[in-house]
Amino acid sequence: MKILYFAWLRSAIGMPEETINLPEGVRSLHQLIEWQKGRGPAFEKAFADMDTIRIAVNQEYITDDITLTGNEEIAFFPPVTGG
Amino acid sequence: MKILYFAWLRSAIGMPEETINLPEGVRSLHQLIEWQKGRGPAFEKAFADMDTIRIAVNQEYITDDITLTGNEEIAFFPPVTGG
Amino acid sequence: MITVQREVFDTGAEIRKMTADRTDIGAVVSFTGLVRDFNEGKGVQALTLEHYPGMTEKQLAKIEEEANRRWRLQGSLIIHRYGRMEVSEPIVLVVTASAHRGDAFAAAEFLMDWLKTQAPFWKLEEDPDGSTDWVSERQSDLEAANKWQQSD
Amino acid sequence: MITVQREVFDTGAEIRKMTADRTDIGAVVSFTGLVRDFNEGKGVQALTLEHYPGMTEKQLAKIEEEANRRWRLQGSLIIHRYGRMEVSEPIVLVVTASAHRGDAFAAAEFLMDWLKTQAPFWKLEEDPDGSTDWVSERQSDLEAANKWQQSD
Repeated sequence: MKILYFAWLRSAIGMPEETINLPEGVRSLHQLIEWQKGRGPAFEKAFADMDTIRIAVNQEYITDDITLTGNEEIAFFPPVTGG
Repeated sequence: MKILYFAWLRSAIGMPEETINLPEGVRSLHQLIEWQKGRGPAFEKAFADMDTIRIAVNQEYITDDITLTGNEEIAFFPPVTGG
Repeated sequence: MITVQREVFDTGAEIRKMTADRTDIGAVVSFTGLVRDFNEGKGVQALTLEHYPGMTEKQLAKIEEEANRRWRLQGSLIIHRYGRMEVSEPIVLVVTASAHRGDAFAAAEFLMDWLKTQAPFWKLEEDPDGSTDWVSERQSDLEAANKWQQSD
Repeated sequence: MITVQREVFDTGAEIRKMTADRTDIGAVVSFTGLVRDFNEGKGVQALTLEHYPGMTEKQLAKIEEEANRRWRLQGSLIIHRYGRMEVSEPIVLVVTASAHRGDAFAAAEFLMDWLKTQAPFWKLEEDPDGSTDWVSERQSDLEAANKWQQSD
Protein backbone atom coordinates (compact mmCIF):
# COMPACT_ATOMS: atom_id res chain seq x y z
CA MET A 1 0.00 0.00 0.00
CA LYS A 2 1.06 3.57 -0.69
CA ILE A 3 1.21 6.08 2.15
CA LEU A 4 1.48 9.81 1.48
CA TYR A 5 2.35 12.69 3.82
CA PHE A 6 1.77 16.37 3.15
CA ALA A 7 2.73 19.76 4.57
CA TRP A 8 4.12 19.69 8.15
CA LEU A 9 3.49 15.94 8.38
CA ARG A 10 5.77 15.42 5.40
CA SER A 11 8.46 17.58 7.01
CA ALA A 12 8.03 15.89 10.41
CA ILE A 13 8.27 12.38 8.99
CA GLY A 14 10.94 13.33 6.49
CA MET A 15 9.47 11.80 3.34
CA PRO A 16 6.59 12.54 0.98
CA GLU A 17 5.54 8.93 0.42
CA GLU A 18 6.41 5.29 0.99
CA THR A 19 5.17 1.94 -0.27
CA ILE A 20 4.71 -0.74 2.38
CA ASN A 21 2.98 -4.08 2.77
CA LEU A 22 0.06 -4.20 5.19
CA PRO A 23 1.89 -4.73 8.50
CA GLU A 24 1.32 -7.88 10.60
CA GLY A 25 -1.83 -7.50 12.70
CA VAL A 26 -3.06 -4.36 10.86
CA ARG A 27 -6.50 -4.88 9.30
CA SER A 28 -8.07 -1.45 9.79
CA LEU A 29 -7.26 2.22 9.48
CA HIS A 30 -7.21 2.66 13.27
CA GLN A 31 -4.77 -0.22 13.60
CA LEU A 32 -2.58 1.37 10.92
CA ILE A 33 -2.50 4.62 12.89
CA GLU A 34 -1.51 2.76 16.08
CA TRP A 35 1.20 0.96 14.10
CA GLN A 36 2.48 4.30 12.74
CA LYS A 37 2.83 5.68 16.29
CA GLY A 38 5.16 2.80 17.10
CA ARG A 39 7.61 3.50 14.27
CA GLY A 40 9.92 5.75 16.30
CA PRO A 41 10.00 9.23 17.85
CA ALA A 42 9.25 11.20 14.63
CA PHE A 43 6.14 9.12 13.90
CA GLU A 44 5.09 9.03 17.56
CA LYS A 45 5.23 12.83 17.73
CA ALA A 46 3.62 13.44 14.32
CA PHE A 47 0.67 11.15 15.11
CA ALA A 48 0.29 12.16 18.79
CA ASP A 49 -2.75 14.40 18.25
CA MET A 50 -5.03 12.88 15.63
CA ASP A 51 -7.31 15.97 15.83
CA THR A 52 -4.66 17.79 13.80
CA ILE A 53 -4.55 15.12 11.08
CA ARG A 54 -6.92 14.48 8.18
CA ILE A 55 -6.97 11.14 6.37
CA ALA A 56 -7.82 10.28 2.78
CA VAL A 57 -8.12 6.70 1.51
CA ASN A 58 -7.97 6.37 -2.25
CA GLN A 59 -8.21 10.17 -2.45
CA GLU A 60 -11.48 10.43 -0.50
CA TYR A 61 -11.77 11.85 3.02
CA ILE A 62 -12.30 9.15 5.66
CA THR A 63 -13.36 10.00 9.21
CA ASP A 64 -14.54 6.59 10.48
CA ASP A 65 -12.53 3.43 10.89
CA ILE A 66 -12.46 1.20 7.79
CA THR A 67 -11.07 -2.21 6.88
CA LEU A 68 -7.84 -2.17 4.86
CA THR A 69 -6.82 -4.69 2.20
CA GLY A 70 -3.28 -3.46 1.62
CA ASN A 71 -4.02 -2.08 -1.85
CA GLU A 72 -5.03 1.39 -0.72
CA GLU A 73 -3.46 4.78 -1.26
CA ILE A 74 -3.60 6.36 2.19
CA ALA A 75 -2.75 10.01 2.81
CA PHE A 76 -2.14 11.74 6.13
CA PHE A 77 -2.15 15.53 6.17
CA PRO A 78 -2.98 18.63 8.23
CA PRO A 79 -6.28 20.50 7.79
CA VAL A 80 -6.20 22.13 4.37
CA THR A 81 -5.37 25.84 3.95
CA GLY A 82 -5.70 26.55 0.22
CA GLY A 83 -7.88 29.08 -1.54
CA MET B 1 -39.17 74.92 -11.02
CA LYS B 2 -37.94 72.15 -13.27
CA ILE B 3 -40.01 68.98 -13.64
CA LEU B 4 -38.53 65.84 -15.17
CA TYR B 5 -40.23 62.68 -16.42
CA PHE B 6 -38.54 59.34 -17.15
CA ALA B 7 -39.29 56.01 -18.80
CA TRP B 8 -43.00 55.32 -19.38
CA LEU B 9 -43.97 58.52 -17.60
CA ARG B 10 -41.94 60.48 -20.14
CA SER B 11 -43.66 58.63 -23.00
CA ALA B 12 -47.10 59.02 -21.42
CA ILE B 13 -46.72 62.75 -20.83
CA GLY B 14 -44.88 63.29 -24.09
CA MET B 15 -41.94 65.35 -22.85
CA PRO B 16 -38.77 64.72 -20.86
CA GLU B 17 -38.86 67.96 -18.87
CA GLU B 18 -40.53 71.32 -18.45
CA THR B 19 -39.85 74.48 -16.51
CA ILE B 20 -42.85 76.01 -14.74
CA ASN B 21 -43.57 78.52 -12.02
CA LEU B 22 -45.07 77.17 -8.81
CA PRO B 23 -48.78 77.06 -9.73
CA GLU B 24 -51.32 79.13 -7.84
CA GLY B 25 -52.31 77.38 -4.61
CA VAL B 26 -49.53 74.81 -4.77
CA ARG B 27 -47.27 74.93 -1.70
CA SER B 28 -46.46 71.26 -1.20
CA LEU B 29 -45.49 68.18 -3.15
CA HIS B 30 -48.90 66.60 -2.61
CA GLN B 31 -50.57 69.73 -3.94
CA LEU B 32 -48.29 69.63 -6.97
CA ILE B 33 -49.34 66.03 -7.67
CA GLU B 34 -53.03 66.99 -7.43
CA TRP B 35 -52.37 69.91 -9.78
CA GLN B 36 -50.63 67.58 -12.26
CA LYS B 37 -53.67 65.28 -12.32
CA GLY B 38 -55.77 68.25 -13.47
CA ARG B 39 -53.62 69.07 -16.51
CA GLY B 40 -55.56 66.91 -18.96
CA PRO B 41 -56.18 63.27 -19.84
CA ALA B 42 -52.50 62.28 -20.33
CA PHE B 43 -51.51 63.68 -16.93
CA GLU B 44 -54.62 62.35 -15.24
CA LYS B 45 -53.89 58.85 -16.50
CA ALA B 46 -50.14 58.95 -15.81
CA PHE B 47 -50.64 60.11 -12.22
CA ALA B 48 -53.71 57.95 -11.51
CA ASP B 49 -51.85 55.34 -9.45
CA MET B 50 -49.16 57.00 -7.36
CA ASP B 51 -47.96 53.56 -6.14
CA THR B 52 -46.34 53.16 -9.56
CA ILE B 53 -44.50 56.49 -9.35
CA ARG B 54 -41.33 57.43 -7.49
CA ILE B 55 -40.46 61.05 -6.76
CA ALA B 56 -37.11 62.77 -6.39
CA VAL B 57 -36.73 66.37 -5.24
CA ASN B 58 -33.34 67.90 -6.01
CA GLN B 59 -32.17 64.41 -6.97
CA GLU B 60 -33.03 62.77 -3.63
CA TYR B 61 -35.87 60.29 -3.14
CA ILE B 62 -38.86 61.82 -1.32
CA THR B 63 -41.65 59.66 0.08
CA ASP B 64 -43.35 62.12 2.47
CA ASP B 65 -45.05 65.37 1.65
CA ILE B 66 -42.74 68.40 1.69
CA THR B 67 -43.09 72.13 1.26
CA LEU B 68 -42.10 73.53 -2.13
CA THR B 69 -40.52 76.93 -2.80
CA GLY B 70 -40.63 76.83 -6.60
CA ASN B 71 -36.85 76.48 -6.99
CA GLU B 72 -36.78 72.69 -6.90
CA GLU B 73 -35.87 70.12 -9.53
CA ILE B 74 -38.66 67.56 -9.23
CA ALA B 75 -38.56 64.21 -11.03
CA PHE B 76 -41.40 61.73 -11.50
CA PHE B 77 -40.49 58.23 -12.65
CA PRO B 78 -41.42 54.54 -12.42
CA PRO B 79 -39.64 52.17 -10.01
CA VAL B 80 -36.08 51.78 -11.24
CA THR B 81 -35.01 48.72 -13.24
CA GLY B 82 -31.28 49.13 -13.87
CA GLY B 83 -28.43 46.83 -12.96
CA MET C 1 -15.17 54.94 -7.80
CA ILE C 2 -18.31 55.30 -9.87
CA THR C 3 -18.68 55.81 -13.60
CA VAL C 4 -21.80 56.24 -15.73
CA GLN C 5 -20.95 55.82 -19.38
CA ARG C 6 -22.32 54.87 -22.76
CA GLU C 7 -19.22 52.87 -23.80
CA VAL C 8 -18.58 49.18 -23.24
CA PHE C 9 -16.23 48.39 -20.33
CA ASP C 10 -13.76 45.55 -19.82
CA THR C 11 -14.17 43.65 -16.55
CA GLY C 12 -10.65 42.20 -16.60
CA ALA C 13 -9.03 45.59 -17.19
CA GLU C 14 -10.98 47.11 -14.29
CA ILE C 15 -9.95 44.31 -11.93
CA ARG C 16 -6.32 44.76 -12.97
CA LYS C 17 -6.50 48.53 -12.36
CA MET C 18 -7.91 47.99 -8.86
CA THR C 19 -5.19 45.54 -7.83
CA ALA C 20 -2.19 47.09 -9.64
CA ASP C 21 0.66 48.03 -7.28
CA ARG C 22 -1.32 46.82 -4.26
CA THR C 23 0.05 44.21 -1.87
CA ASP C 24 -2.67 44.33 0.78
CA ILE C 25 -5.53 42.87 -1.26
CA GLY C 26 -6.38 39.23 -0.64
CA ALA C 27 -9.76 39.01 -2.35
CA VAL C 28 -11.35 40.61 -5.39
CA VAL C 29 -14.98 39.97 -6.34
CA SER C 30 -16.46 41.16 -9.62
CA PHE C 31 -20.05 41.14 -10.78
CA THR C 32 -20.82 41.73 -14.45
CA GLY C 33 -24.40 42.09 -15.59
CA LEU C 34 -25.04 41.26 -19.26
CA VAL C 35 -27.95 41.66 -21.67
CA ARG C 36 -29.43 38.18 -22.04
CA ASP C 37 -31.77 37.03 -24.77
CA PHE C 38 -34.79 36.44 -22.54
CA ASN C 39 -36.56 38.10 -19.62
CA GLU C 40 -39.65 36.93 -17.76
CA GLY C 41 -40.22 34.30 -20.42
CA LYS C 42 -40.01 36.66 -23.42
CA GLY C 43 -37.33 36.99 -26.08
CA VAL C 44 -35.11 40.09 -25.95
CA GLN C 45 -32.87 41.34 -28.75
CA ALA C 46 -31.62 44.60 -27.23
CA LEU C 47 -32.08 46.95 -24.28
CA THR C 48 -32.03 50.70 -24.02
CA LEU C 49 -31.05 52.00 -20.60
CA GLU C 50 -32.45 55.43 -19.76
CA HIS C 51 -31.11 57.22 -16.70
CA TYR C 52 -31.36 60.46 -14.74
CA PRO C 53 -28.04 62.25 -15.24
CA GLY C 54 -26.92 63.84 -11.99
CA MET C 55 -29.15 61.84 -9.69
CA THR C 56 -27.66 58.59 -11.00
CA GLU C 57 -24.13 59.61 -10.00
CA LYS C 58 -25.34 60.86 -6.61
CA GLN C 59 -27.20 57.63 -5.85
CA LEU C 60 -24.33 55.40 -6.95
CA ALA C 61 -21.88 57.44 -4.83
CA LYS C 62 -24.18 57.07 -1.80
CA ILE C 63 -24.47 53.31 -2.33
CA GLU C 64 -20.70 52.98 -2.63
CA GLU C 65 -20.14 55.03 0.53
CA GLU C 66 -22.59 52.83 2.41
CA ALA C 67 -20.74 49.67 1.30
CA ASN C 68 -17.45 51.17 2.49
CA ARG C 69 -19.07 52.05 5.82
CA ARG C 70 -20.36 48.50 6.32
CA TRP C 71 -17.33 46.49 5.17
CA ARG C 72 -13.55 46.87 5.20
CA LEU C 73 -12.77 47.41 1.55
CA GLN C 74 -9.47 48.23 -0.10
CA GLY C 75 -11.26 49.25 -3.26
CA SER C 76 -14.71 49.49 -4.82
CA LEU C 77 -15.96 50.32 -8.28
CA ILE C 78 -19.34 50.68 -9.96
CA ILE C 79 -19.62 51.17 -13.73
CA HIS C 80 -23.12 51.44 -15.16
CA ARG C 81 -23.83 51.94 -18.85
CA TYR C 82 -26.72 53.78 -20.49
CA GLY C 83 -27.98 53.86 -24.07
CA ARG C 84 -28.74 50.98 -26.39
CA MET C 85 -27.00 47.64 -25.96
CA GLU C 86 -27.42 44.32 -27.71
CA VAL C 87 -27.60 40.79 -26.34
CA SER C 88 -24.42 39.67 -24.53
CA GLU C 89 -23.13 43.23 -24.07
CA PRO C 90 -22.23 44.20 -20.49
CA ILE C 91 -24.58 46.59 -18.64
CA VAL C 92 -23.13 46.96 -15.18
CA LEU C 93 -19.92 46.14 -13.32
CA VAL C 94 -19.24 46.02 -9.60
CA VAL C 95 -15.76 45.23 -8.28
CA THR C 96 -14.82 45.02 -4.60
CA ALA C 97 -11.40 44.35 -3.09
CA SER C 98 -10.64 43.45 0.51
CA ALA C 99 -8.13 41.64 2.69
CA HIS C 100 -10.74 38.91 3.27
CA ARG C 101 -13.21 37.24 0.96
CA GLY C 102 -16.25 37.60 3.22
CA ASP C 103 -16.14 41.40 3.04
CA ALA C 104 -15.55 41.43 -0.73
CA PHE C 105 -18.46 39.05 -1.44
CA ALA C 106 -20.93 40.77 0.88
CA ALA C 107 -20.09 44.26 -0.38
CA ALA C 108 -20.40 43.26 -4.06
CA GLU C 109 -23.80 41.63 -3.50
CA PHE C 110 -24.98 44.60 -1.44
CA LEU C 111 -23.88 47.07 -4.14
CA MET C 112 -25.81 45.15 -6.80
CA ASP C 113 -28.94 44.71 -4.65
CA TRP C 114 -29.05 48.39 -3.69
CA LEU C 115 -28.20 49.62 -7.16
CA LYS C 116 -31.08 47.55 -8.59
CA THR C 117 -33.62 49.30 -6.37
CA GLN C 118 -32.04 52.76 -5.85
CA ALA C 119 -30.13 53.85 -8.95
CA PRO C 120 -32.37 55.76 -11.41
CA PHE C 121 -32.05 53.57 -14.51
CA TRP C 122 -34.89 52.17 -16.57
CA LYS C 123 -34.71 49.36 -19.09
CA LEU C 124 -36.62 49.44 -22.36
CA GLU C 125 -36.67 45.96 -23.91
CA GLU C 126 -36.77 45.32 -27.64
CA ASP C 127 -38.46 42.03 -28.56
CA PRO C 128 -37.24 40.08 -31.59
CA ASP C 129 -40.21 41.48 -33.57
CA GLY C 130 -39.02 45.03 -32.85
CA SER C 131 -41.74 46.01 -30.36
CA THR C 132 -40.59 47.67 -27.13
CA ASP C 133 -41.65 47.44 -23.49
CA TRP C 134 -40.52 49.11 -20.28
CA VAL C 135 -39.27 46.46 -17.86
CA SER C 136 -41.27 46.19 -14.64
CA GLU C 137 -39.88 46.30 -11.14
CA ARG C 138 -39.14 42.82 -9.75
CA GLN C 139 -40.43 41.67 -6.38
CA SER C 140 -37.28 39.52 -5.98
CA ASP C 141 -35.11 42.65 -6.32
CA LEU C 142 -37.04 44.40 -3.56
CA GLU C 143 -36.63 41.35 -1.32
CA ALA C 144 -32.91 41.13 -2.10
CA ALA C 145 -32.46 44.80 -1.15
CA ASN C 146 -34.54 44.42 2.01
CA LYS C 147 -32.24 41.78 3.45
CA TRP C 148 -29.56 44.50 3.88
CA GLN C 149 -31.80 46.79 5.95
CA GLN C 150 -30.22 47.73 9.26
CA SER C 151 -32.21 48.74 12.32
CA ASP C 152 -29.83 51.52 13.38
CA MET D 1 -14.35 23.31 -15.43
CA ILE D 2 -11.48 22.85 -13.01
CA THR D 3 -7.78 23.46 -13.55
CA VAL D 4 -4.85 22.94 -11.19
CA GLN D 5 -1.78 24.68 -12.53
CA ARG D 6 1.53 26.25 -11.62
CA GLU D 7 1.16 29.17 -14.07
CA VAL D 8 -0.42 32.54 -13.40
CA PHE D 9 -3.97 32.94 -14.79
CA ASP D 10 -5.81 35.99 -16.10
CA THR D 11 -9.20 36.63 -14.49
CA GLY D 12 -10.47 38.84 -17.32
CA ALA D 13 -9.54 36.31 -20.01
CA GLU D 14 -11.34 33.52 -18.11
CA ILE D 15 -14.50 35.61 -17.75
CA ARG D 16 -14.40 36.42 -21.48
CA LYS D 17 -14.01 32.72 -22.36
CA MET D 18 -17.00 31.78 -20.22
CA THR D 19 -19.30 34.38 -21.77
CA ALA D 20 -18.05 34.24 -25.39
CA ASP D 21 -20.79 33.32 -27.91
CA ARG D 22 -23.35 33.01 -25.11
CA THR D 23 -26.59 34.99 -25.14
CA ASP D 24 -28.28 33.38 -22.12
CA ILE D 25 -25.96 34.68 -19.38
CA GLY D 26 -27.23 37.62 -17.34
CA ALA D 27 -24.76 37.53 -14.45
CA VAL D 28 -21.10 36.63 -14.05
CA VAL D 29 -19.39 36.63 -10.66
CA SER D 30 -15.64 36.20 -10.27
CA PHE D 31 -13.59 35.70 -7.14
CA THR D 32 -9.82 36.13 -7.33
CA GLY D 33 -7.69 35.26 -4.31
CA LEU D 34 -4.29 37.01 -4.17
CA VAL D 35 -1.17 36.67 -2.03
CA ARG D 36 -1.25 39.63 0.36
CA ASP D 37 1.66 40.96 2.37
CA PHE D 38 0.27 40.06 5.81
CA ASN D 39 -1.58 37.20 7.48
CA GLU D 40 -2.76 36.91 11.06
CA GLY D 41 -0.75 40.03 11.94
CA LYS D 42 2.56 38.82 10.42
CA GLY D 43 4.39 40.01 7.32
CA VAL D 44 4.39 37.68 4.29
CA GLN D 45 6.71 37.96 1.29
CA ALA D 46 5.74 34.78 -0.59
CA LEU D 47 3.67 31.60 -0.34
CA THR D 48 4.33 28.08 -1.52
CA LEU D 49 1.19 26.07 -2.19
CA GLU D 50 1.61 22.32 -1.80
CA HIS D 51 -1.17 20.05 -3.02
CA TYR D 52 -2.16 16.42 -3.42
CA PRO D 53 -2.15 15.72 -7.18
CA GLY D 54 -5.08 13.52 -8.09
CA MET D 55 -7.12 14.12 -4.95
CA THR D 56 -7.08 17.88 -5.57
CA GLU D 57 -8.73 17.50 -8.97
CA LYS D 58 -11.27 15.00 -7.58
CA GLN D 59 -12.24 17.27 -4.70
CA LEU D 60 -12.53 20.37 -6.88
CA ALA D 61 -14.68 18.45 -9.38
CA LYS D 62 -16.97 17.28 -6.54
CA ILE D 63 -17.29 20.81 -5.19
CA GLU D 64 -18.12 22.15 -8.65
CA GLU D 65 -20.74 19.41 -9.22
CA GLU D 66 -22.34 20.24 -5.90
CA ALA D 67 -22.56 23.94 -6.84
CA ASN D 68 -24.23 23.00 -10.14
CA ARG D 69 -26.66 20.75 -8.25
CA ARG D 70 -27.64 23.55 -5.86
CA TRP D 71 -27.87 26.50 -8.27
CA ARG D 72 -28.82 27.06 -11.91
CA LEU D 73 -25.52 27.89 -13.51
CA GLN D 74 -24.69 28.45 -17.17
CA GLY D 75 -21.01 28.04 -16.42
CA SER D 76 -18.57 27.48 -13.57
CA LEU D 77 -14.80 27.49 -13.33
CA ILE D 78 -12.23 26.86 -10.64
CA ILE D 79 -8.52 27.50 -11.24
CA HIS D 80 -6.16 26.84 -8.34
CA ARG D 81 -2.42 27.35 -8.55
CA TYR D 82 0.32 25.47 -6.73
CA GLY D 83 4.03 26.18 -6.28
CA ARG D 84 5.71 29.37 -5.11
CA MET D 85 4.02 32.73 -5.61
CA GLU D 86 4.96 36.22 -4.52
CA VAL D 87 2.90 39.01 -2.98
CA SER D 88 0.07 40.24 -5.24
CA GLU D 89 0.14 37.15 -7.48
CA PRO D 90 -3.21 35.38 -7.93
CA ILE D 91 -3.71 32.03 -6.13
CA VAL D 92 -7.24 30.98 -6.94
CA LEU D 93 -10.05 31.93 -9.31
CA VAL D 94 -13.72 31.04 -9.19
CA VAL D 95 -16.09 32.21 -11.93
CA THR D 96 -19.81 31.49 -12.05
CA ALA D 97 -22.32 32.46 -14.73
CA SER D 98 -26.10 32.35 -14.47
CA ALA D 99 -29.24 33.94 -15.83
CA HIS D 100 -29.73 35.65 -12.45
CA ARG D 101 -27.31 37.31 -10.05
CA GLY D 102 -28.50 35.52 -6.90
CA ASP D 103 -27.42 32.11 -8.22
CA ALA D 104 -24.08 33.40 -9.51
CA PHE D 105 -23.21 35.11 -6.19
CA ALA D 106 -24.27 32.20 -3.98
CA ALA D 107 -22.48 29.58 -6.08
CA ALA D 108 -19.23 31.57 -6.18
CA GLU D 109 -19.22 32.08 -2.42
CA PHE D 110 -20.09 28.41 -1.84
CA LEU D 111 -17.27 27.25 -4.15
CA MET D 112 -14.74 29.36 -2.26
CA ASP D 113 -15.98 28.33 1.19
CA TRP D 114 -15.95 24.62 0.33
CA LEU D 115 -12.67 24.80 -1.52
CA LYS D 116 -11.06 26.43 1.53
CA THR D 117 -12.00 23.51 3.77
CA GLN D 118 -12.08 20.56 1.33
CA ALA D 119 -9.46 20.97 -1.39
CA PRO D 120 -6.09 19.43 -0.38
CA PHE D 121 -3.83 22.49 -0.59
CA TRP D 122 -1.47 23.71 2.12
CA LYS D 123 0.15 27.12 2.34
CA LEU D 124 3.72 27.60 3.48
CA GLU D 125 4.35 31.28 4.29
CA GLU D 126 7.70 32.99 3.89
CA ASP D 127 8.21 35.86 6.32
CA PRO D 128 10.22 38.92 5.23
CA ASP D 129 13.21 37.51 7.20
CA GLY D 130 13.09 34.32 5.11
CA SER D 131 11.73 31.97 7.79
CA THR D 132 8.82 29.72 6.81
CA ASP D 133 5.65 28.56 8.57
CA TRP D 134 2.76 26.31 7.61
CA VAL D 135 -0.46 28.30 7.72
CA SER D 136 -2.98 27.04 10.28
CA GLU D 137 -6.60 26.21 9.61
CA ARG D 138 -8.93 29.15 10.29
CA GLN D 139 -11.99 28.85 12.50
CA SER D 140 -13.74 31.46 10.33
CA ASP D 141 -13.25 29.24 7.25
CA LEU D 142 -14.89 26.29 9.03
CA GLU D 143 -17.81 28.50 10.03
CA ALA D 144 -18.14 29.85 6.49
CA ALA D 145 -18.26 26.29 5.10
CA ASN D 146 -20.74 25.15 7.76
CA LYS D 147 -23.34 27.69 6.73
CA TRP D 148 -23.81 25.72 3.47
CA GLN D 149 -24.58 22.42 5.23
CA GLN D 150 -27.87 20.93 4.11
CA SER D 151 -29.97 18.63 6.24
CA ASP D 152 -30.86 16.27 3.38
